[in-house]
Amino acid sequence: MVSEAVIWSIFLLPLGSFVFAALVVRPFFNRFSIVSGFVTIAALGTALGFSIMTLRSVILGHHLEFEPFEWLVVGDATIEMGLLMDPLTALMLVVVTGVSLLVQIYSLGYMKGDPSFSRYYAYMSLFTAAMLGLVLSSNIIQLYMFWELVGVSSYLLIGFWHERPAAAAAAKKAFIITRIGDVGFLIAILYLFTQADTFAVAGLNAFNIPDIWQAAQPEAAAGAIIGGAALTWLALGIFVGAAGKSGQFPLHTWLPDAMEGPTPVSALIHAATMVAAGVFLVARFFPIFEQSVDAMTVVALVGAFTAVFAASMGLVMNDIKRVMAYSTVSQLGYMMAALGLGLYAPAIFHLVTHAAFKALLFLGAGSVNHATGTFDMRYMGGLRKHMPVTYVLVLIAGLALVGIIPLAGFWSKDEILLGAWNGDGIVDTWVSRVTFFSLIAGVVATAFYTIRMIILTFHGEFRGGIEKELEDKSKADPAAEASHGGIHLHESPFVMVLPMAVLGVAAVFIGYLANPQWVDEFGIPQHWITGFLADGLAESLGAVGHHETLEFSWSMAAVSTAAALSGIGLAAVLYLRRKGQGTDPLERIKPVHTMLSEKYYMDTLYENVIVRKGFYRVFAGTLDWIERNLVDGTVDLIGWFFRNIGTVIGKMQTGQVQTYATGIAFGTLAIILALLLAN
Amino acid sequence: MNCVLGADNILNDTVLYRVIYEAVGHVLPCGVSYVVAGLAMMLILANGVLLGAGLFSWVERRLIGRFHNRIGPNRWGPFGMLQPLADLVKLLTKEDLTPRGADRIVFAIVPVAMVAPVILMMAVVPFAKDTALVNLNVGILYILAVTSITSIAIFMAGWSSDNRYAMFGASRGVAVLISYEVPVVMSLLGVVILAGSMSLDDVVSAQAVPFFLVQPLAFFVFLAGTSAELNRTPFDVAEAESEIIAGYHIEYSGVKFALIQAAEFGAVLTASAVMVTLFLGGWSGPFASYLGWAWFLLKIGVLAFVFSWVRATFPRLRIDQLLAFAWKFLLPLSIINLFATALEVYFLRDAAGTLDTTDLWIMAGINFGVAFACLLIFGTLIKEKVRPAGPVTGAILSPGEAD
Amino acid sequence: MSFEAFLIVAAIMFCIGLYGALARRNVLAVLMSIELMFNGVNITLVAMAKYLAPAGLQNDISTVLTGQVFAVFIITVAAAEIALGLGIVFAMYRTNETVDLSEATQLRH
Amino acid sequence: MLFQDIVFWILAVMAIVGALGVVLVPNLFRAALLLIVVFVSVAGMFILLSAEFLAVVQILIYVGAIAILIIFAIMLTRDVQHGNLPNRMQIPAAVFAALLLTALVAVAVDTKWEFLPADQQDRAELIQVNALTTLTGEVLDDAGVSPEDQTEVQESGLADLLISDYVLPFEAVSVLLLAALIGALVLVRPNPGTGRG
Repeated sequence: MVSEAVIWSIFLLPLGSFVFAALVVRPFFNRFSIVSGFVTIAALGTALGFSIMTLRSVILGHHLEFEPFEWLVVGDATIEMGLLMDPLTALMLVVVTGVSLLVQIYSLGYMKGDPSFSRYYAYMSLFTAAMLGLVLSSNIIQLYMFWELVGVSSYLLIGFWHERPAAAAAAKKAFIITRIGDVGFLIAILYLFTQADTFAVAGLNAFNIPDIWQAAQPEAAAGAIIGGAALTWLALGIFVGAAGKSGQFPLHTWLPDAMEGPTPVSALIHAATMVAAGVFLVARFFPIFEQSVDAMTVVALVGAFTAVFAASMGLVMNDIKRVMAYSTVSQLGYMMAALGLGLYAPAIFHLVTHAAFKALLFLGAGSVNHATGTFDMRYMGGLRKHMPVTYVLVLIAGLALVGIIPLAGFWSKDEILLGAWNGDGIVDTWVSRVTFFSLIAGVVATAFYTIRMIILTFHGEFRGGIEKELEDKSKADPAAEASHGGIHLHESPFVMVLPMAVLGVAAVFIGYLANPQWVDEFGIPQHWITGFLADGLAESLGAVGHHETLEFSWSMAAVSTAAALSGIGLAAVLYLRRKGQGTDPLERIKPVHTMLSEKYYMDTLYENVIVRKGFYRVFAGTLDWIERNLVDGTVDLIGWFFRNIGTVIGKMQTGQVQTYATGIAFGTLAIILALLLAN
Repeated sequence: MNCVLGADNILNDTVLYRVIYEAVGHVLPCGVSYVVAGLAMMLILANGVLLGAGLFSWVERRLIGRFHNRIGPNRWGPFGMLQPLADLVKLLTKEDLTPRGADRIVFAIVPVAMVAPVILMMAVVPFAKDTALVNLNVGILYILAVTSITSIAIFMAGWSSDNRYAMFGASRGVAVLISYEVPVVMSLLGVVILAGSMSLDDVVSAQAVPFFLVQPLAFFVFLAGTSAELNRTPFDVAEAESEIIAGYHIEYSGVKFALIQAAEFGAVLTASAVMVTLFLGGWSGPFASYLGWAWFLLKIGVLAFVFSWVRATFPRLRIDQLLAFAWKFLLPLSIINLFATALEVYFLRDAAGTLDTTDLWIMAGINFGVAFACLLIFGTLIKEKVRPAGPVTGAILSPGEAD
Repeated sequence: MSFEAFLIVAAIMFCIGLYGALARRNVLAVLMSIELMFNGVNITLVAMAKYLAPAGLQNDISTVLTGQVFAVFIITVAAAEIALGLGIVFAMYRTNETVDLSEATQLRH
Repeated sequence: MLFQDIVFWILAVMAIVGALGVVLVPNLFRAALLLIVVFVSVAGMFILLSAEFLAVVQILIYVGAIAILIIFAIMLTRDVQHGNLPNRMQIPAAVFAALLLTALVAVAVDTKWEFLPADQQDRAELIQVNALTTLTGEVLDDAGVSPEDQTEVQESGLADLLISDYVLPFEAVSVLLLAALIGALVLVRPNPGTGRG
C-alpha cells in the first residue's frame, strides 16, 4: 500500500526539478547547466520508482482512495483537488515516467552543448509534471488545468528553438489548433457547471470524475442525472478536446508541423504522452461515452478514418520525422477507433506498446539526424553499415509498428482488429465493419511506409546528408540547421544508445509479456493487462459493465500478418532495388502523389479558405459592413443629437471635480431626506 | 476599602500594576487609585527608559572608544560613569534657540514626539512574567504602529526648522523608515505564524526554542531593518555629518537636543528589548523564574552591544545603496522566510494546530539551510546589481542637486 | 458614551470632511478631507459592530464582527485610494505645475 | 463607566477640532499634522469600541503610511504655507454640509436601533477580543462561557471571517491594491518626452 505522499511526489518531483532548473540553475549557475539534466533525471528516476510501487500496489488490489483537498467553493459548487488512482492511472504513470526518463537520458547526449540546455530540461520537467498531474487528477477542473498546462509546455517545447521562424510558427499552430479542440472540452465542463445543483441533489459533486461516471449510469442508485442528448453532447465535447490533443481528423494538422521541436521532444510528447492524453481523456470518461451510442459511433468513425487518412499521407513524406508523425496520428486513430468500439482495454494496451516502439522510432530518427545532420530521407541511405545498433533497434521498432509477430505491436493491434471484427454491441454492426476494414487498410499502409522509411534511411548508398541538402537548396537557411550541422557517420554516444536499447527490449517483449495469450507466463496471468484494465473500469462503476477479454484468434492473426506482409513486400519491391537518388516510385502516379504530399490540401483549406476567405472576408467583411453602415450610422446620429444637446447642457459642466462632487452629495442628501420623510 | 481589578480589565495581567493599584486602593477611592497606579506605571516606564538611555550613551561612548583604540569618557565618576549627567547639565544650561522663520509650535513638539514612541513601545514589552504594562493581544502590531510615529516626528523636525539641510535629512530619514518598515513587518509575520498570536507574552511563551534559531532569516532582516530605522551607522544617512551636517536635528539645541539624543539612545534599548522578546526568548532563561528580569536585561545588553559593534565597524552606505538594500535584498529575504515558515508550519503542525519542541528544532535546521542559501544567492545578486557610483536619486534627497 | 454619541461624532467628522472636499482648492487638502470622511464612516461601522444586533446573530455569533470586517476593507481601499490619488497629484503637478483644483479644468474641453 | 465617558469626550473633541483644523488651517503641513491627531483620536475610539486590532491598524496604516505619503506629497508640491485656500464654493459647501449633518443626526437619533440583546453582549465582547488572539479554554472558563460554546467563540475571529464569509471581497480588495500599486507606479513614472521626474 503506497501512501498518498508517495503518489503526490510522483507529480511533485518533476515539478520540483522544473523549479530547480528554471529558478535556480538557469538564472544563477547557467555555466553548470548539465546539473539541471542530472537533477531532472534523478527526479524522474525516483518518480518512476514510485510509479512502479504504485502500480504494484494497484495490482495487488489495494484500496487507493484519498480524501481530496477542498480547493475552491463557488456558491454551492465545491471544487476539490485530489488523486484518482485506478489501473488506468497507474499504468499511465509508469508509461509517462518511464518514457520520460529514457528520453531525458537520451537528451543528455542529443542536446549536449545547446546554449539553452537548462531551459530545455526545465520545459521537459514542466511538461512531465503537467502530464502526470493530468493523469492523477480526480477532478475535471483540476484535469482541465493540467490539460492546458500540457498544452502550454508543449507549445514551449515545440517552439524551443524559437529563433527559427518555422519552429515558432509550428508552436503557434499546435497551440491554436489544440485550443480549438479545448473549447469543446471547456463547453463540456461549463455544462457540468450548470448541472452542479442537480448533482448536489443526488449527493454528487459535478466536478469529481467518479461522480460524473456515476451520474451517467442509468442503473445507478441516483438514476441517470445526465442522459439522452445532453449526455451525447457532453461526450462529444470531451471528444473534441481529445481530438485536438490527439491529432484526430480534422484537427490533426498541427502534429506533423510540431516536428520542428527537438527530436527527443517529439519522442516524448508526440509519441508517448501528450498525444496519448487525448486517448487517455476519452478512456477516463469512458463510462460516459459508453452510455451514448451516437458518441461512440462518432469516436469510432473518426478514429478509423484518421487511421487510414494519416497513414496515406505517411506514404509519401520525405522527412523521416513527418513519416513518424503521420504514423503517430494513424496509430492514435487505432486507439480512438478501439475506444469507439468499446474496446477499452485493447486501446490502452495499444497505447502502452505504441509508446514504447514509437518513442524508440523517434529516438532512432534523432540518432540518425545526429549522424547525418538532416531529417530528409532523400539524403540519407546506407546508414546500416555506419550505425548497426541504431539500425537494428529501428528495425525492431518498425516491425513492431507494422505488427509482425511476436513483437509488441502485433499483440495490441490484433486485439483491436479482433474486437472490431467481432463487434461489441454498443455501436451498430456496420460501424464496426467499416472500422475493421479501414484498420486493415491502415495496416497495409503502415507496413508500406515503415519499410519505405527504413529502406530509404538505412539501405543503399549514403546520399550526402546535410551538406548535399544545403547544396541542393540554393536558398537554404544555414543558420537553421547550424545547431546540428555536420556529418559524423558513426554510432551515437552511449547515453543515446542506452535508452534506445531499453525501449528496444520493451518493444520486443512488452506485447506478449503484458498480455500472455494462452497460459500464464513468468507469473504473469493470462490476458493480464486487458483483464486488469477492464476490471478496473468495472470496479470503478460498481461492477457495471461487460468487458470480457478477447481470446486469441489464429485466423485474425493470419489476416493481419498477410496484410502487413503485403505492405512490406510492396515497399521492398519498389525501393530495395532502387539505385541512387532517382525519383520516388510513387511519383509515377502523379495526381495521387501530389494530393498526398500536399496533405489533401488540408493546410491550404484551413489557411486560405477558412481563415482567409471564411474568416477574414466573409465574417470580418460582414462585421465591417455592419460596423461602417449600421453601427457608425447610429453612432453618428446619436452623436449629432448629443452634440446639439451638449451645447445646452455644457454650460453646467465646469470641468471642476468639486462641482460634480457637490452634485453627488446633493443627490445623497435628497435620498436621505426622502427616506426620512417617507418614514 | 478593597479594590480588585475585574477579570476582563485590560490591566489585570500586570502584576506590578495590580500591586500598586491594590496598595493605593487601601487609601484612596478605587477610581482614583486606578488613575494613580496608571500614572505611577507611566512614571516608572518613562524614567526607566530615559535613565537607561543615559546609561547606554555612556556605555556606547566607552565601547566605541575601545573599538577606536581610544579610552572614551573616563573623567567624571567611576570609569566616567557620571558623564551622561555632566552632558545633561551642560545641555540644560545652554540657550534654547528657535530659528527665525521656524514653525514654533511644531518645532517645540518635535522632541516630545521623538521620545513618546520610544516610551510607548516599552508599554507592551514583558520584562518578566506578567509585567508588561499592558498585555495587548495585538502587541506586535502595536509596536509597529508606534514605531511609525517616529517618521512623522522626523518630518516635523525637518520641516519646522526652516533649514534646507534639515529638510534633506528628514526626507532621507523618512524614505529610509518607510522602506525598511516593509521588510521588518514581513519578517515579523514568521514569528506571528509560529507563535499563533500577536501578544508579546504569548510570543515569549511560544519560544521553547528561541526564535532567532527557528527564524534566522527573519532575525537577520529584523536586525538590519531595525538598525536602519534607528538611524545608526551604517544606515545614518539622515544625519550624516559629512554630507548634511546633522540632518533633521541641525537646529536643535539645549534641552530639546537632549531629548532628541535621549530618544535616539533610548530607541536602541527599546529596539533591543523588542528584539529580545521576539527572537531571544524574552525573560525566559534557566534557573529560578524570578531571575526573568536579569535574563531580560542581560539579553538587552548583548543586543545593545551588537548594535554598538555594528556602529563602530561599518562605513556609512549611500542613500541609493540603502534603499536598494531594503527593497532588493531584505524584502525578498523576508518574503522567502515567510513562505518557508508558512510551509513548514503547515506540514509540521499536529492535528490541533500546535508545534512541539521537536518541530521547532526541525524548522531551525531547515531554516538555517534556507537562510544560508538565500544570503549566498541574494548576496551575489545584489553585488552585481548595485551600481558602484552614479548620481543620488533626486534633489530632495541630496544637497548636491539642490536648486 | 452611547451609541448615538458615536454616530453623531462620526457624522460631524463626515460632514467636515465633505465641506473640505467641496470647498478646498488644493488637491492634497481634498484628499485629506476624503480621509476624514473615511474615518467618520469607519467609526460608524465599528460602533455598529459593537452595539447593534446583526441579522444572522442567531445562527452565527461571529457576525458581530461584520462591521469590523468592513472597516478593514475601507482602510484597505483608503490605502489604495491614497496611492493612486497621490500618483494623480504628481502627474497633475508635472503637467500643470500646480495642485490647484480650480485650474484643473481640462475635462471641460 | 465614568472613566470611559471622559476618555470618549476627550477623544471626540480632539477628533472634531482636529477635523475642523484640517479643513480650515491655511498651512497645509499643519493641516496634515492635525489630520494625524484625528487619526489617533479615531484609533482611541476604536479601542473604546473594543476593536483593538482596528485601532492598531488605523495607526499603522493611516498614521504610518497614508499621513506620511500625504506629507511627502505636500513637500514635493508648492505652496505649503498658504496652500489650503478655499474656492468659490465655500458658502454653498458649508450650508450643504450643515444640512447633511442635520439629516444624519436626525437619522441617528430617530432610528429605532436594534441593539445587541443583553444575554449576547458578553459573548460578542469575547469574540471581539478573540478577533486576533485565540482565547484559551482557561480564559473562556473564567469568562463563564459554557464548554459547548467555547469552540464557537474560538473559531470566530476577524481573520476567519475574512477568509471564509468575505473571501471574495477580500480577494477583490487584494487585486485592487495590486492594481493601485501598479497604477501609481505608471502615473509617477518619469515622462520620457520631457525628461522631468
